Amino acid sequence: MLAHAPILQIIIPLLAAPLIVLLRQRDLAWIVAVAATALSFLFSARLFLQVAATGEPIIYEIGAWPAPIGIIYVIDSANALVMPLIAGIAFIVTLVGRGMIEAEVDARDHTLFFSAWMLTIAGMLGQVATNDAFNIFVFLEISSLSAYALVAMGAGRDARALPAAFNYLILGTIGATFYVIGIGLLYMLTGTLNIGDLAARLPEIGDTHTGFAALAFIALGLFLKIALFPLHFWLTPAYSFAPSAVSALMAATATKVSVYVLIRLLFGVFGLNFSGMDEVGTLLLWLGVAGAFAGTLAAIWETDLKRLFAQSSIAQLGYMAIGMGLMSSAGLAATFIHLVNHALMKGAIFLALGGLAMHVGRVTMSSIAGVGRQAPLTVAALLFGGLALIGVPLTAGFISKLYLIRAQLDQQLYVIALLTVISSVLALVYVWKIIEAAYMQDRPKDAVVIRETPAMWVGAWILVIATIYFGVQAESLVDAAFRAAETMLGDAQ
Amino acid sequence: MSEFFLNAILMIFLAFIAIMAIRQNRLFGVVMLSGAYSLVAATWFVVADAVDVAFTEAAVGAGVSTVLALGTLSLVGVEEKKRPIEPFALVIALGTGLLLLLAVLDMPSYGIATTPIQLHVAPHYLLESEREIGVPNVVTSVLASYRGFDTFGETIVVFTAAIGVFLIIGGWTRAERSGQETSPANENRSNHTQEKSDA
Amino acid sequence: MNLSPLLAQWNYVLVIGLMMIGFYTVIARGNLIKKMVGLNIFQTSVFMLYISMGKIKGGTAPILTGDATTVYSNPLPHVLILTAIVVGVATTAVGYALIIRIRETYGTIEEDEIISAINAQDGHQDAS
Amino acid sequence: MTLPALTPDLLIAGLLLLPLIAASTTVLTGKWDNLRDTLSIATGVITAFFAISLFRHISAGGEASLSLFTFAPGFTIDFVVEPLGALFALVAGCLWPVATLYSVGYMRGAHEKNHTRFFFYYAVAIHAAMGIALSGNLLTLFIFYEILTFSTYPLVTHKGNAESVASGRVYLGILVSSSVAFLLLGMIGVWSIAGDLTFVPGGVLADRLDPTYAPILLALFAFGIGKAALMPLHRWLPAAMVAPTPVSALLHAVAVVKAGVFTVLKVVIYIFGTDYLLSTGASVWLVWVASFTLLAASVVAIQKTNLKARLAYSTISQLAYVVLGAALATSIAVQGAALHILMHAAGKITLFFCAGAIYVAHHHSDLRDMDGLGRRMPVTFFCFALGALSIMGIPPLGGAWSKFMLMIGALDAGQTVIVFVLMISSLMNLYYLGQPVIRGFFAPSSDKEETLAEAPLTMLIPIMLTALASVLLFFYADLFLLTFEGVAP
Amino acid sequence: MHDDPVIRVISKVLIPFVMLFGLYVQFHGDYGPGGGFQAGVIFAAAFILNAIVFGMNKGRHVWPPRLVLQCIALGVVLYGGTGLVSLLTGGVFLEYSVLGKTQVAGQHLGILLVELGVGLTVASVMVGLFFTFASRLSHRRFMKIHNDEEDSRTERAKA
Repeated sequence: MLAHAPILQIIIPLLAAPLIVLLRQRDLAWIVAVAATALSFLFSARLFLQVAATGEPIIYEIGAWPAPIGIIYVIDSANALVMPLIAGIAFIVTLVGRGMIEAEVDARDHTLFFSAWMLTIAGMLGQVATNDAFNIFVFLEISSLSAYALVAMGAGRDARALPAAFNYLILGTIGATFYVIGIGLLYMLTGTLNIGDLAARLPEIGDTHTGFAALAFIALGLFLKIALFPLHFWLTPAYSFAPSAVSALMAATATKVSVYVLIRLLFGVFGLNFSGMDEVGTLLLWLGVAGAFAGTLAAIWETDLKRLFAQSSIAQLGYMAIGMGLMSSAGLAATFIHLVNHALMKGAIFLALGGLAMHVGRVTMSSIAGVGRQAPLTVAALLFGGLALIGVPLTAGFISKLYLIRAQLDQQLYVIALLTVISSVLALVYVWKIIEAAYMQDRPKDAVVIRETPAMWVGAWILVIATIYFGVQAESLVDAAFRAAETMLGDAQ
Repeated sequence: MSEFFLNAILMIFLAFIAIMAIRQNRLFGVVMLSGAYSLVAATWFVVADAVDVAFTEAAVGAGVSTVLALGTLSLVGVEEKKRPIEPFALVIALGTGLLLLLAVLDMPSYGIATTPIQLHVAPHYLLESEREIGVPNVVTSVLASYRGFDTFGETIVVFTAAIGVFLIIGGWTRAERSGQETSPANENRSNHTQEKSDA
Repeated sequence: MNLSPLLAQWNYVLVIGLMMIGFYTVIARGNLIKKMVGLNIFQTSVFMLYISMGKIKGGTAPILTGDATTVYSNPLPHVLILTAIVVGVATTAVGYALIIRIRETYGTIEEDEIISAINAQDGHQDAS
Repeated sequence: MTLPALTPDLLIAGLLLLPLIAASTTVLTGKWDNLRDTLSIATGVITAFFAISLFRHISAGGEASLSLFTFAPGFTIDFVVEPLGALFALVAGCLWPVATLYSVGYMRGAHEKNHTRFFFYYAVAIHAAMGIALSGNLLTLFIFYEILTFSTYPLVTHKGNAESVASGRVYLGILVSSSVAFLLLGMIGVWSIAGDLTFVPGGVLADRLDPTYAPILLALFAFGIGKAALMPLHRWLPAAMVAPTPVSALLHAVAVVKAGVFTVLKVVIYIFGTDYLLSTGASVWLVWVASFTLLAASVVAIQKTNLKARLAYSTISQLAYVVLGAALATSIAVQGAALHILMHAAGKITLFFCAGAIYVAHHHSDLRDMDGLGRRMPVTFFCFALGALSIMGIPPLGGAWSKFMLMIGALDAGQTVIVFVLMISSLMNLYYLGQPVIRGFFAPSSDKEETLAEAPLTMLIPIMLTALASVLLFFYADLFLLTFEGVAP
Repeated sequence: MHDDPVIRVISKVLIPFVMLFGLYVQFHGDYGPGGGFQAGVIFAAAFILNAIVFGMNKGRHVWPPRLVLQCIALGVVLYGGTGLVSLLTGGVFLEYSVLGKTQVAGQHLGILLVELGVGLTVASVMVGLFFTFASRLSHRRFMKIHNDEEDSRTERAKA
């Protein structure tokens, strides 16, 4: 069975979706979802260890057709790192998210809800695992389509989820179509869709206007998907009006997958020497900085916490963009590190928010006044997540900052480095607004009294502990990230 | 040569329909035009040797989408507010177009048999499919076997779309499923329904 | 920069024109149905781009006749586009479903009116 | 009298763990106040004993180091004790039990709430201070520096009212942002240039850093270390005065602020290297910034009539002395600076203790209400006088030595002007610290009460201890000076 | 138009042929254009025509919505199942060759099965979509309640 791990980690969650529909029973649906994500996580973790041990990529030829004739999966240091992250977080959110889903979604929709839930997870995993440029598009659409529906489910609570979902659909589809155009142009030049084959054949085709256009379209399409400033405006409403569990899943994983795909194509296919890559790099660098500030400043003025942290996600994606824009293995490694860390902390934060939402409904600065005493563990998880966002030592966020800034200074980009630290200092403002609201204010007499249940904090704390672990024992993560970066840049040469 | 003319005429016809479709304000007409667009595109696909694609485009683009659109129209009304041209959007669209024109400059020229895509992977399908799969229609063999995983994904996409639509407006699927659902939320919901139907 | 290729590749140029008409409709028009239609035109034109690149002049559909002399057009773009068409219609279906719900909730399918409705709701909520 | 069992690394581990143990016992025994307080005092005494024996070990020329674990590739959390660190650990370790004893009296006398929380964070802060003192590389230091910041926040906002929340904002805002922005940047800069963050005698950057960048990098540190309260980043210190007095006394006269200047010294000596700074003159600008802070703070202090606020500004100016010494970078100046950490600690904590005693006994915090109070609480005011004299630098009190050495160091560095700066500021000290004493003893009191009314004994004893210490330090200063020789050749 | 005899008769005659054509497209996909997807659409068209002409309730009788849901899932499972079977019988995922005696036989069988899966899913999805949109249209009573339900929820959201 382990020989088939590469495909099973995708197929199990993928087939869980129709299975759930066939079972037509809410509890079974949840059990199947948990089991499927758990298995997927185990397989991907196993693969990560295997790749880390041997350093050799694992190739799985679907239908026994070798590349480039057929579609193959290649599990190398890069996606072996991202895979267990996505699967693991998916598992945790599925496990603890049920309470939130029951609180926010009509009971009669649960089977279909969990079905769509599994589809979006499987779609994300598929994009990461595959080594075929067009197959990426197919799985990207699977995850996106189900995500549109899941976001729309927020309408049960706040009707604004519907327009949010529609805008998300339009922009997501435009992004995907741009990507398809880009892939088409690449295919036209090389006659292949296999990523490895593309990387091998592109240099000899040489730098042509067509090649440049392909690069531009792929980059633009994926900029939309990773919500890079100024293409970020779809993200905030989508995350803030979706059901809490969905926000948690997407905030933690969705954009990360797109970041991975972007890295895979920019560095794994075009490579640093491709003409136009420098321009793309500079663009990423400055748009990243702009995003870091735009997101943080917007977050400072927010009073709705889900929206606030959605804005901060835009800022954090800015940092990842900066890391990519550095066009160096150090920068790329920093991006990978932050990709993992940010997934963990944002997952923790949104799970904690979901826990609070179960009681206070809309989580705002006023509705969480003084909850620190009533729900100590949940708010503590929020606190740790926030500190990690600022980049306080002993949290994973610190490690991200450490390596990101190191990479910038190594390239004498002093201004960028200064801007990075300043924007991360600004994060202190909005995090502290929340801390003061939760701890320093007294709970109003008329406010709902919260009875803290494990469902509110267990998931969040699992991720918080992971955040702290990677903040104290970063060695394994850092090594893995550097290996991943090397692999990516290695593909290019 | 006839191919050439047919190709050109169809394209110009398509452009004509597309422009009509934007300018038209009665949504019914717009939907019909987009259906027509797909139909003509399907014809164009036949000219371009893509019979399977033509078949699908005709069935889906012209058929299913149009039906869906009409169904929607009957629910949401049929008039569009008149709007001036959006200069900003125009700039973006033109910019994108220029980028693509740039791409055309170095494209392998149209219709010749020595372009990379004709030389690299495709020949394997055309030459080996008979032996490896034994299916004359190479499109089918590539679709179902060589790139069977893409088609699996495609099926999943259809499945996803259905789930999505049912979740969003699938009142009847609820009714179907509420039978075996036993949750408090559902109980009071059905009571609620009861009162309504009485009223 | 020599522009003669644009003339030689006139059908690509036309396809691009079609794409941009669709693209413009998507981003410029505030009517949600119009947006979906624009999306449909945009995507269909992208399909045409793919099919064009697979075409060989004087070729036939890639259905093997056993005759060694026949030239077949490239089947791979056809397969990709089959998938893409399906993805397209799937998106369309979900989009229309959303439009219906939006209409039921906000009583309109014009973007600007929806936005103003939302802002009104926002104000109401910040007040409360 | 170190026990044979206590090997150096055990001493280090002890100094780091004991405060944590104290913190946990505090929480566990939170229900029984007396048990809790006795336990934390006891732990404090043991800590003090550890600190002393570690210092003796170091001053006897011994070495001590402890390596915990690898944090990230190339980063290890390790502790290497050198004379400065040993001194700082000594100061913090010895003053902690005294201050704890004092706080017991204060917290009860002033009817503060949440004693358990208070003593918990108090102990954690000491743990952080120890970590800073003993850290063997810049990263370890940075981590404990941040722990110190966050662990003191709940103490500053202890009262929980609007005012304390506001000051807490200033406190955290300045300290965290300065450290996360500049100090972090500077640290990573060093890492990027030298590829290493360990404290190396003679400076890890020494010959690796292009002199044109040196002043900028130094600035990142000087202003990144907000705890050194260099102007214009000094606002947090007065803000922190809303905390209960024991906090101001131990943390904002000793642990926190000294952690700041200590870090500056460490960076100057072990990251840049004094020779490098002297030869490149990269630190000259800092001399002037320090002098300015030193004078400006004194001027402000004179205008303050709230005793604690005045002491706070006096602290700012005294910290500037240390930074000044570091910036002068001559051997003697650096030693003077190090010595000043010790001397000022002893003096200033005495002053704060007295201020607290006055508040508990008579609920006065404004100078103008203290006329004639000295006659009612002579012990307190006498100790206040001793502490004040020590800080002014008047023999036979400890402060005399450090100021004297700083002046010599200034002359060595050819900065004659600085000598005058120091003299002027001393005169101002004389005024703003002398005034309370004079008014206390000789001014006619507002109310006719003349009976003795001292603060409870648990507060009086610590006061006398620290006052005595600042006297003794004058006579035993050489004991420390010998230890410093060779720190900054 | 339920009571227009002409339409009723014509469609009665037409529907079987449409279905037949659907089957032809389904199984002739190997030799000519067509395959599961197109077949599914055509097949669904027959049902939809039937439902339009003879009324939704008749349509629901012919193909009960609950069954529609099941069929959608079944099609996907059939496709994935074929892949898993080939995986379990010693091949890799979707390696049809191991399904038959010879490679070509296996490929034939595999393609047949997956095309069936596609056809089943697509057909039932199309019917399902039709029911969905139609139920919004025709079932006024249901719609009314449903809307009120929506509104009440939106109200709660606003409150």
